[in-house]
Amino acid sequence: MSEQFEPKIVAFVCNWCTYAGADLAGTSRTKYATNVSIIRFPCTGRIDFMLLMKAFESGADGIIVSGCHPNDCHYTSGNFHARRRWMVFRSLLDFMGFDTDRITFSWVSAAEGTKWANLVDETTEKIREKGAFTDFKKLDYSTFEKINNDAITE
Amino acid sequence: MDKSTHQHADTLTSQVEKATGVILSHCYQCGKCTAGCPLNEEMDVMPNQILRMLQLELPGYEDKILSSLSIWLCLACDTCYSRCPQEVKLSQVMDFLRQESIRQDKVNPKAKDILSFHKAFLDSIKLNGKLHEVGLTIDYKLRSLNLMQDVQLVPSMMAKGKLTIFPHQVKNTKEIAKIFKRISEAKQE
Amino acid sequence: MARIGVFICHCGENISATVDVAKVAERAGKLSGVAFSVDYKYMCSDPGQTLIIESIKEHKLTGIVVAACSPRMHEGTFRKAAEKAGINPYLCEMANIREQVSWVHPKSDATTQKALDIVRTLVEKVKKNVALYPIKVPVTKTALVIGGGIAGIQSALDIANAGHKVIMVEKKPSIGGHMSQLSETFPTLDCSQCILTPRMVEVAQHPNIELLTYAEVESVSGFVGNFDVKIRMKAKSVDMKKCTGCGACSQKCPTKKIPDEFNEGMGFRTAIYSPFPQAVPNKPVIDRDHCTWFTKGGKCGLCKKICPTGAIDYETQDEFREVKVGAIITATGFDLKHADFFPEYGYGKFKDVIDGMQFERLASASGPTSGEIRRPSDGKIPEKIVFVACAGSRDKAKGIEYCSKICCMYTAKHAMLYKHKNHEGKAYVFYMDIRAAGKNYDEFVRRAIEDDGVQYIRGRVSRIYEKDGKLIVKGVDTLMNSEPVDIEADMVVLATAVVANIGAESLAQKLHISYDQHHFFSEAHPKLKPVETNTAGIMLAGACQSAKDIPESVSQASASASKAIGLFSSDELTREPIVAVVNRQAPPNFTSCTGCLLCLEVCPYHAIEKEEIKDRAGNLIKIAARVNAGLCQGCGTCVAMCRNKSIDIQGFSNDQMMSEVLALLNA
Amino acid sequence: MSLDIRHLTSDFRHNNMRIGFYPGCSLEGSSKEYSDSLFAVAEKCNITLEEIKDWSCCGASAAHNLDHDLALALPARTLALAGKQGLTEIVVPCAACYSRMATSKNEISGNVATRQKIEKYIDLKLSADIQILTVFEFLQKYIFPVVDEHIVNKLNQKAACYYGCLYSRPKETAAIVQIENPMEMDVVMAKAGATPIEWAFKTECCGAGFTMSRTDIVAKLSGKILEDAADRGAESIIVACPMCHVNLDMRRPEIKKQLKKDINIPVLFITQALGLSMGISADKLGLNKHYVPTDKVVNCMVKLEA
Repeated sequence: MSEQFEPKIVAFVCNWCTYAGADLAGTSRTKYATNVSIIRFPCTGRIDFMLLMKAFESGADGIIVSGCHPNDCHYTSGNFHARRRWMVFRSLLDFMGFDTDRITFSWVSAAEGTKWANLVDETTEKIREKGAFTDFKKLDYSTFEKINNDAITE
Repeated sequence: MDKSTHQHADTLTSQVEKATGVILSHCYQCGKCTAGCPLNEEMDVMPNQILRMLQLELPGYEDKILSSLSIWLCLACDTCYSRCPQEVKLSQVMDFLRQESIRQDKVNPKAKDILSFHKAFLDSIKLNGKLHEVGLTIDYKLRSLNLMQDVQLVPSMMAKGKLTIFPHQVKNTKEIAKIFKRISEAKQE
Repeated sequence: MARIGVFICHCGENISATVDVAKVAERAGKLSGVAFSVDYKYMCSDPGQTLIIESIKEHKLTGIVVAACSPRMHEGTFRKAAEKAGINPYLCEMANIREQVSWVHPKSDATTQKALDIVRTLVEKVKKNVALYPIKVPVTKTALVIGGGIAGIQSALDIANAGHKVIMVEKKPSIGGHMSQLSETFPTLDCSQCILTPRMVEVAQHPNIELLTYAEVESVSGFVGNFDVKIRMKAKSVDMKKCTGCGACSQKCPTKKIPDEFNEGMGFRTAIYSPFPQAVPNKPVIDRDHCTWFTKGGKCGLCKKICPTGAIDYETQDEFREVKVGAIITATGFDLKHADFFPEYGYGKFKDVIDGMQFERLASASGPTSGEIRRPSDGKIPEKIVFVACAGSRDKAKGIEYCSKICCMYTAKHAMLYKHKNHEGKAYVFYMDIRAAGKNYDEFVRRAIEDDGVQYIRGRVSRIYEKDGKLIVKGVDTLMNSEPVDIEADMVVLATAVVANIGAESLAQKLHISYDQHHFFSEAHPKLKPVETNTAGIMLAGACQSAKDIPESVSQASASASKAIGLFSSDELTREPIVAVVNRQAPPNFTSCTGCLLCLEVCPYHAIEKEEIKDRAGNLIKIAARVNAGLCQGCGTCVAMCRNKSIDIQGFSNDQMMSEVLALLNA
Repeated sequence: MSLDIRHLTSDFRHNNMRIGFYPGCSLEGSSKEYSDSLFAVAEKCNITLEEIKDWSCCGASAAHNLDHDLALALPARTLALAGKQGLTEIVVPCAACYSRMATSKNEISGNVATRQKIEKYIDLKLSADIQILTVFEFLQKYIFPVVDEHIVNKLNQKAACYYGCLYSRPKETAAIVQIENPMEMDVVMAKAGATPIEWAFKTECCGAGFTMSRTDIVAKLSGKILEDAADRGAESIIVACPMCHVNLDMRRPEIKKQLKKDINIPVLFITQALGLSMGISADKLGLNKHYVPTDKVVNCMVKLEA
C-alpha cells in the first residue's frame, strides 16, 4: 500500500454543472479516490489552457477538465469555445510529443454525481499506471505560452 | 457518434444495414412508401411492412421477407425514396433482399419468371457484351416455359428492323465474361 | 500584508468524522499570511457566525476562508457575516471540505491532507481578492412589445395594467395577428374574433399603451433597463388624426383586385384598405406597391378627392421614432409553410388543395364565403374533404424535423366544423400520430371521431393529383395491413408546417438574441428560463419561440410580462460584480488591449463593445474592447481568449486562478 | 413556370467539343428509330456524335437485382473506355443506361475503395470526370442554340411528355429540376410547336423491366398512363426512354385487354418529334417502325411561313 504511487490530479471544472455534480457525489456519499482536487471556474470557457501547463509544471501528474454537456452550458456556448480551443491545443501538444492522455476532457452535469466519481477513479487509475510526470519540468514554458496565444486565434 | 446499427451481427437486419448503409430505425412507419408504390396492389407484403419486420427482427420474419413476392415486384422506380420524409433508400434495401433471397434459395415461386428474365438478360450480356434481344427472348422463354408469349410480335419486330437474328457483339466478348468471373470470384473469397 | 482568518467547520460530525479538523486548523494557522485559525462545531449557526465576526474585528483580518460545505450552500451566509464585520463580502471564500472531501473519502491522513490542500488553495486565492461592489443600473420603466398578435396583446395589457408604460409595434396596419383570422378555437369552439376583439380595443384605449401600427423595429442598442430602440413608422399616406374611418375611400378605390392577405389570397382588397372590419386601429393605409398613384406616377387620386376630412396625404414618408425602454418582449408569431413546398401534393398548383389558415377563412363568418365551406376553384360545397396532418412537419427530407404541435388539434376542429356545416359530407384525416395532450384536447379529438363521424386513417399520403374536377388522394391505412387507400376528394386541406416568420433572423440579429436552425428564437434555458432570452431584459412570448397554441401563447405572454414587471419593480438593478473588465493604464497606453476584439466575437451576450480611445482633439489613438457591465454575465470566455491578458474577470481573475493552481500543488 | 435550363451555352461552336455517344443495346435493337432520329437531328445542326468504341451493356434493369458490384462494373467499363478515347462528355439517350451510368459514376467518384474495387473488376483505369448528358440536356446544350433556324413545321397538337422513373429518381441521379413535375421535355415540345399538356402521370412507372416477365403488370401500369393522357386530350405521347416506348407502344394489345378500350395515341421519341418540326422525313426518323401508326402526328403538322 505504501509503495503505491499516488498521483496528484487537478480538476478544472465549471461552477454550474461539474462542480455541482461533484457536490452531488458528496451528498450521495459516493466514495472516490482522494487524488483529485477541484479548482472552480465560472465556466469551462474561462479556462486558460496555460493554467494546465502551469499545473503540470508545478507537479501535477494528470488533469481533468470538465463542464456542462454540449448545449447545456449555463452561458450558452462557453463549453463549445473550450472544446474548440482544446482541439487546437491538443493537436499542438500532440505535435510536440506531449502525452495528451494525461489530460481528460469530460462533460459531467449537475445530476451526474456517479459519473463524476467514476471519472475521478478512472482518471486516477489511468494516471497511476502512467506514473509520475516529470518531463515537463525540464521545459521552458514561456515558449508554450507564445505558441498557445497564436494557436487560439485559429 | 457512430450511427451504425444497433442490431446484433449477422441477422438479416444487420446485413441490410451493412450492405446498403440504410439505417432501418429511421423509418417511422408513416406508410408513404406503400401509398405511392405503383405495385402496391400486387404485393403480398407492403413495403413499409418489410421495413417494420426488419426493424422488429422477430423469429420467422426473415423467411417471410426473403420468400415474399413483393421484393421481386419492386421495380426500383424509387417513388418511395423520392417522397420518404425520413429518406430511407428502400429500393436499395429491396436490391439487397433480392440478392439475399437468391443466395438463401428462398425465391418466391411466383417470382421465378421475373428472376429467369434477369438471369437471361445477364447471360446475354455475359455472352455478347451487349443485350441480344432475340437471344434474350429465346433464352428467357426456355427458362420460363412461356413459349408462346410474344411469339406474334417477333416477325413484325424483325420486319421493322427492331430485332436482328445475329447478335451485336463487343469486339472482345471475353472481357465481359472476365468481369463476371472476377466479381463472382471476389464473392467466393 | 495580508491577515487571513481560517475557520474550519465540523458540521456536527459530517466533516470531523473523516477529517482531522483540529490538525487542519493547526496547520492552516502556520500558512504564510494567515493571522488566525480556528475550528468550530457549526460555523453557519448564530454562535459560529458571531465567532467569525468577532475574530475579523479582533484580529483585524483582511480576508477569510471558511472551510465547510459547498459554496453553493452557504457562500451567501458567510459573505453577509463578513460584511457585518465591516469587511467587503467578496473578501470571503469558502473551502469545500464537506461535499468534496469528508463525504466522499474515508477517514485517513490522505483525506485530512486533501482538506488542508484545499484550505491552502483558497487562502492563496483570497489573498488576491479585491473588494467588489454590486453593480447598479438604472431602469427605464417602459416596455417595448414587438408584435400585436394575441401574445403581444396579453403581454402589453399585463404590463400596462401593472402601471407601466408600453409601446407596441405591429408591422401590419392592424393588430390581432393570426388569431383574428381564425374561425373558431379548439377545444371549446368559441368564436375567435368574439374573444379577441375586446382585447384589441382595450389595447388601443389603454392610457398606458402607445400603439404603433404599420411600424417595424429598425435597430436596438443598449442593455437591460436601458435599451435605445429606433422604430420605422412606415408611411400610411393617411393622416390618422383626421381620418374618421368612414371607409368611403376603400369603397371607391378602383384598384380592387389585390389578393387579400387577411383572407389568405381567397378574396380581394383595394389599394387603400383596412385589413378587416374589426381592425384596430380601424383606419386605412395605402398599399403603395399596388396604388396607381404610386405605381403609375400620380394617376387616379380618387381617394383624396372623396375623403370628407382631407386625411389622404400622398406625400408622407417613412418616419423614425427613437424610444428608450427597459424591457423588450418579442412576440412576432409564426407563419405557415407556403406554395411549392409540397409538389407531390400539388400545393400551390391545384386551387382546391389549401392550407389550414385558408380553411379557417373559409369557415369564418367574416371570410370570403361568409362561413360556408366552399371550394376555391368553383365555389361548390365539397362533398368529401381530405385533411392531411403533418404536411411538412416531421419531415426530415423537407428540412423540418419538428412537430408543429397545433395541427392535430386544428385539423380535428376543421373536420368537425365541416361536418357541423355539412352533415352529409365526408371528412377523412390522414395522420401519423394524434398529439392532443392539452386540457380537454384528447376529448375534443374523440368527439370529432365519435360524435361527428370524422374518419381518421393512420398513414401518410404519397401523392395528390387532379382528375375530372376531383382530387385523387393516394394514401395508405397502416392499421389495415397497410392497404392502399385512394380517395376521390373535392377538397384537400394540408396542415402545413408552422415555421418562423420571414425576417425572424434579422430581428434576432437586431436584438442580439439567438435563434435555432429553424429561425425560432431561443430561450435562455429550456427548462428554467423558458421566457427569457440570453440577452437580459429581452423576453419571448408566443409562437416566435416555437409552435404554440393560444393558451400556451397567452401563458407565456403573461410570464414574460411578469418578468418585465419584476424588472420595473425597483428604480435600479443590482447585479453581482462577477463581470469582466478591460484593464486601464495611464496614458499614452490607456490599456494593454490591442483591439483584436476576439473577445467580442466569442462573447455569448454581446457584452463587449469596440471602444475608440481619442485624444482631446478627437483624433483616434487606439481601438480597444470595453465590457458593458449591464450585459456581462461573468462566464469568462473572453478572458481565456484574450491574447495578452488585457481582459480579466472579477472574482475569478488570472491572478486568483494562478495562485490557486500553484498553492494546490506546492505544499 | 420558370425553368432552369442547365448547361445552356452559346459559345460551343468555338471550342470544338467532342461529344461522345453511348447507344446502349436498345438503340441498336428495338429502339433503332430513337438512335436514327437523334442522329438525323444532330446532322441537321452539323453536330457529330462519336460512338464509344467497343461499348458494352450497362446491365440495366437486371444487374442491380442480382449483384450490386456487377451493376456498378458494367457501366464503369464503358465510362473507362470513353475516357480512354479522350471523351469528356457523352450523350446517353436511353433512360435506363443514363440512370445506371449516373449511379455507377456517383458511387465510384464518392468512394475511393469502391473505385479501386471496380477498376480491378474491369481491369481498366477510370478517368476523372466524364459528363453524362441525357437526351434533353444534349438538346438544350447543343441543339437549342441553333434550332430556330432549322424549325420549319409547327407540330400543332397536344403532346403529353412522359418522363417515367429513371430521369426523375432517385434524387441523386435525377436529370430534372422539378421531380414531381418535370418540364425539360415540355420545353422542347413547345419549341417544336406542340402544346405540352398538364397531366398527372408524367413520372409514374410504366412497368419498365417487366416488359417480358410480367406483361400483366406492364399492361396495368402503362394502361393507367395512356388512359390519363387520353382523358386529357393528348394527341401524342413523347418519351425519351426505349423501355417506356416499348411498353407504351408495343404492349397495346395487352393494354387494350386491361382497359377494355382501345387507345390509339401514337408514342414518339422526343428526337422524332423535334425532327419532324425540323422538316426531317418521317421515314428517316423511323416513324414507320412504330406499332401505333403515327400518321396523325404527321398530318397535324403545319408548315411555318418562311
